[in-house]
Amino acid sequence: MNAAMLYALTGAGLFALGLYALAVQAHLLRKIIAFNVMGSGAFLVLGALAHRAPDQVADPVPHAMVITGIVVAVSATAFALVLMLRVQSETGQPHLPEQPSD
Amino acid sequence: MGTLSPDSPWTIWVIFSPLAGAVFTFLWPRRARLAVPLVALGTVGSVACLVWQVAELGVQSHALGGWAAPLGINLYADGLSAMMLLTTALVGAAVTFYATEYFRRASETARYFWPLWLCLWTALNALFLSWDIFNLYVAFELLGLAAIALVALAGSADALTGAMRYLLVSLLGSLTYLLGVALFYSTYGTLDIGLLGDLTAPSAASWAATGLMVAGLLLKTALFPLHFWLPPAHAAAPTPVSAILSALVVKASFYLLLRLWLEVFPVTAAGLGHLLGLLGALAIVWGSLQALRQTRLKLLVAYSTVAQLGYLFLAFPLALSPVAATAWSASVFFILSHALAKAAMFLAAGNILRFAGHDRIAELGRAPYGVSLSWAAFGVAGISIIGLPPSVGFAAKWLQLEAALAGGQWWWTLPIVGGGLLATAYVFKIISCVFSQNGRTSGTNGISWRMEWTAFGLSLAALGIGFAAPQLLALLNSGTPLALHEVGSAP
Amino acid sequence: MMLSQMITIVLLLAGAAFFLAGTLGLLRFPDVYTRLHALTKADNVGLGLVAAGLAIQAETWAAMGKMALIWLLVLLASATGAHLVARGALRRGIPPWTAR
Amino acid sequence: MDGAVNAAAWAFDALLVLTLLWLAWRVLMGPDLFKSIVFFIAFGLVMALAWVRLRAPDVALAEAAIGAGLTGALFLAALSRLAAGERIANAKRPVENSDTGKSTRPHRGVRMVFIAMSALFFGGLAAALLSLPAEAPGLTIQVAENLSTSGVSNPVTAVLLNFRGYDTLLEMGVLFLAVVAAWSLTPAPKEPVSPPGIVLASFVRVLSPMLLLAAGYLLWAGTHAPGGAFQAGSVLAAAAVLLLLSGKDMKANWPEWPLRVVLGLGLGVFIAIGLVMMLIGHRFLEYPLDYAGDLILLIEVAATLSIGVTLAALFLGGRPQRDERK
Repeated sequence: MNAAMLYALTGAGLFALGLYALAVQAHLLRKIIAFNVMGSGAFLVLGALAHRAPDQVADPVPHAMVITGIVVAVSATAFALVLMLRVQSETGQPHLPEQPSD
Repeated sequence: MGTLSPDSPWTIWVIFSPLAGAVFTFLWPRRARLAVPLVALGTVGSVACLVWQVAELGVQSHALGGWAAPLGINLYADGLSAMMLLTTALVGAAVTFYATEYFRRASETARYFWPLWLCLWTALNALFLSWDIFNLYVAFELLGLAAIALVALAGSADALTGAMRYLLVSLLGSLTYLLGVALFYSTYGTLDIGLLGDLTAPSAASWAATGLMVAGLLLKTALFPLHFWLPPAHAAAPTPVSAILSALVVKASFYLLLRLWLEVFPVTAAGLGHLLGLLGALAIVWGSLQALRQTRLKLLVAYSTVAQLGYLFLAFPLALSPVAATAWSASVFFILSHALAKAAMFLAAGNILRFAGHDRIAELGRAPYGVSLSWAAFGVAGISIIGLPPSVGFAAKWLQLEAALAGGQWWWTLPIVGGGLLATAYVFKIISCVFSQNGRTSGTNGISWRMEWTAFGLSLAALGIGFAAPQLLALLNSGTPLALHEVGSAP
Repeated sequence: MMLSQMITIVLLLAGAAFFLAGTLGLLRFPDVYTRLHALTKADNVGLGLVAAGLAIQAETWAAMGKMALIWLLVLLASATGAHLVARGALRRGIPPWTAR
Repeated sequence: MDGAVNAAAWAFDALLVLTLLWLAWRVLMGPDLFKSIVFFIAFGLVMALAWVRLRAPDVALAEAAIGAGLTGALFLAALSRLAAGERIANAKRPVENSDTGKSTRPHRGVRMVFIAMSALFFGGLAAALLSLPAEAPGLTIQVAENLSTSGVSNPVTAVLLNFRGYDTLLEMGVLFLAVVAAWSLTPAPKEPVSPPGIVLASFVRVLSPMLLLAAGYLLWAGTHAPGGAFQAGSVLAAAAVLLLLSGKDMKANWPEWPLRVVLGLGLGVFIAIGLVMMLIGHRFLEYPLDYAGDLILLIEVAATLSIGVTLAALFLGGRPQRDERK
């Protein structure tokens, strides 16, 4: 195992941690933060795997993809936060109500 | 079409007409009423030209920036893309026409409806044309954000919580999909769907990538039991948005799943295919039963979407036989049929809701007399949803039954026929309102002829386009998108 | 080993020692004001030493200038930051710690 | 000596990775939301360090500026707005509000199920990762071969603005859409801005021109070194956020229409250049060899402005309020 794989596994770990937090945390702000951690994990997997051959120049395509991903993530986060505040002002709480049983 | 040069890159215009429209309507909201019909006309015209190209000249592709794959991104249009674009254009044009009337009074909302809807149209078209799995991720985010913002446009507590739940699901789906993209790229060193299709072979990494992508896309397509987010979001959205979401947006992720299944995923898996079929069958039964239980009109229509989406997934097991192309064609026909019919139903339901001031089914008794054409639209669309001739819905079910019987998998006929019966039940539950006397309406909201005729026209289109089934089948097979994996698909 | 390298090593080690002291202070000091004191003062010196050590190794004057600029900016930013944190704490009525 | 360097690098990587995971845990599971956000910012900065270790300085810049800085600022702003909203809700209904959300965590058994599922997910993904071949089949060579005709010499910029320019165009679309969507939801909340005090005011006065300079430098450097429109745009946004936080009321100073033009500028210029290229006989977004560098710079300047203003507008959290006088 080399350093790139170490970072890739860390990325997978961050994704899994975020997934867990997404499932157990009810507060919407925490869910949105969890998405950001998961996103960082996915980007780390993408970027680290591009780097497996140690003495090569790093592949720029995944780097460009990660930059695109970071910008997309911040856009989605900003929108999600505004939506969260609207939910709070409309329902009085920053959580989603329990799903009506269907 | 004489002036049309055969090699014009209509793929580009299909994407950038609505995007330019989105920027324009954001900058000059007051000019939107003038610009939107032009933009819609331009987009529909470009789609028509592209469809003509695909039908007459075969597959159209465009290497963006002049860089061929794997370095660059290709746009690619074959019969399958053309069918999806055509469906989107038909429903999109109708909904645009409807929305100019629907949003006439609510000015602050209308201001943002147009750029959001045109962004969504852009995203759909971009998605149907993209031939690059990372580019598809970006298009997906564009689609998801636009769709969610449109749901939230209704502004009610239901709409906002529905939108929030939709957002969480959508982001989770995208991230899972992105992880799959990372695995594919690091295994095969390309993002191009065509090149990946040549390279993918069964391995731990490609299986994991397949699993991640399928999971993400199922979440976005709202396949049972991942459908929980769909009914609240679709029902609480403004009427034109409900129509767009149910008719088009969920189909986009199904399209991508179908595309990747046919082109990219290694050796189409028998087990996974059967699982998807089983979930589809459960979705038909569960969604229909839930629809029957609903007491609100829009929620009933939304649950019907959950049920109808189930049919699309029956193709996965049915295609594990020598008649794969028939099974896939059936699914594409279902997409077309359901898009038109469900858009008609939601628009009709929206008219009734606005006219009556509520959508409690039990109290809609007197509503029919004010908006009779909307009720007619509901009934005619119901024919397609149930799958009676001569609708495309019938053609789709017929193809599916044929695939089930010819492929020796008769047991799949049970959900197909049973779902039809259940659909009959819930459509009649609504229609019977016409004849009941206990109704309560505010009766003050007049519905303009445009809104009624749009719903009715769409329902007629769902019925009548069945007559064009042979031509559509020919278009669909341009570039043989459905036949590529027929050999490899046997277990 | 050249003299410049030796100087760099000494400077880096000294810088690290200041960072260590600052971190210890952050962890061990009793209230927000004393912690701020430990953090900003010690770390600014530490960073200055590290920057100086690296500047000696820099190949161009421009690179050296950038190191100096980094240090200056961090000085400014951490001074302002410390001020803001302390002011915020005072406004919220957190009393400064007094020995016994 | 080589062995020692290797071992040190290994130790550093291991430490970095453990720090990342620990920080992520504190971010996700810490009891206090404010601390979680502070930890998130630290997490972003350590992540930037990881990107440096992976020889991706462009990504490191983007992560530090956008991932840690701006996202962190967005979170903090949202948190204080949540608190303000809660105060309003409490004032309306003083009795029933005692639950601040801490009791909403699920039951222990449910949590165990989720832990097991996440662990399973990680296990499967890790197995797939470990099964990958040691050599990465990438596009490094293709990028290097075509770099000379791309108009820029930084490979990442070449990918972002030339080879895969269409991705970036759609991404500008996503940014544009985020503003439209945020504006459609709500007017920007009116927040009382406390006077900044002399220290902050003079700091901002020194820093904001330097940030402008840094943004310009990053933009220019992006053609041949790490940097580019996104990093420059986010520095620009940081300057705007700083000004907003120190009490500059830009909402009043900036009429809405020019603001909208700048928001749409990046996307508009990008589309226009793409279409013009197509109309003069090239492919969409295919730059003629002699003008590639200039065209990319033109797109990047427009994009930088748009990105900076977009991110700052998103920080405001809604559409500009109309003048009440009208």
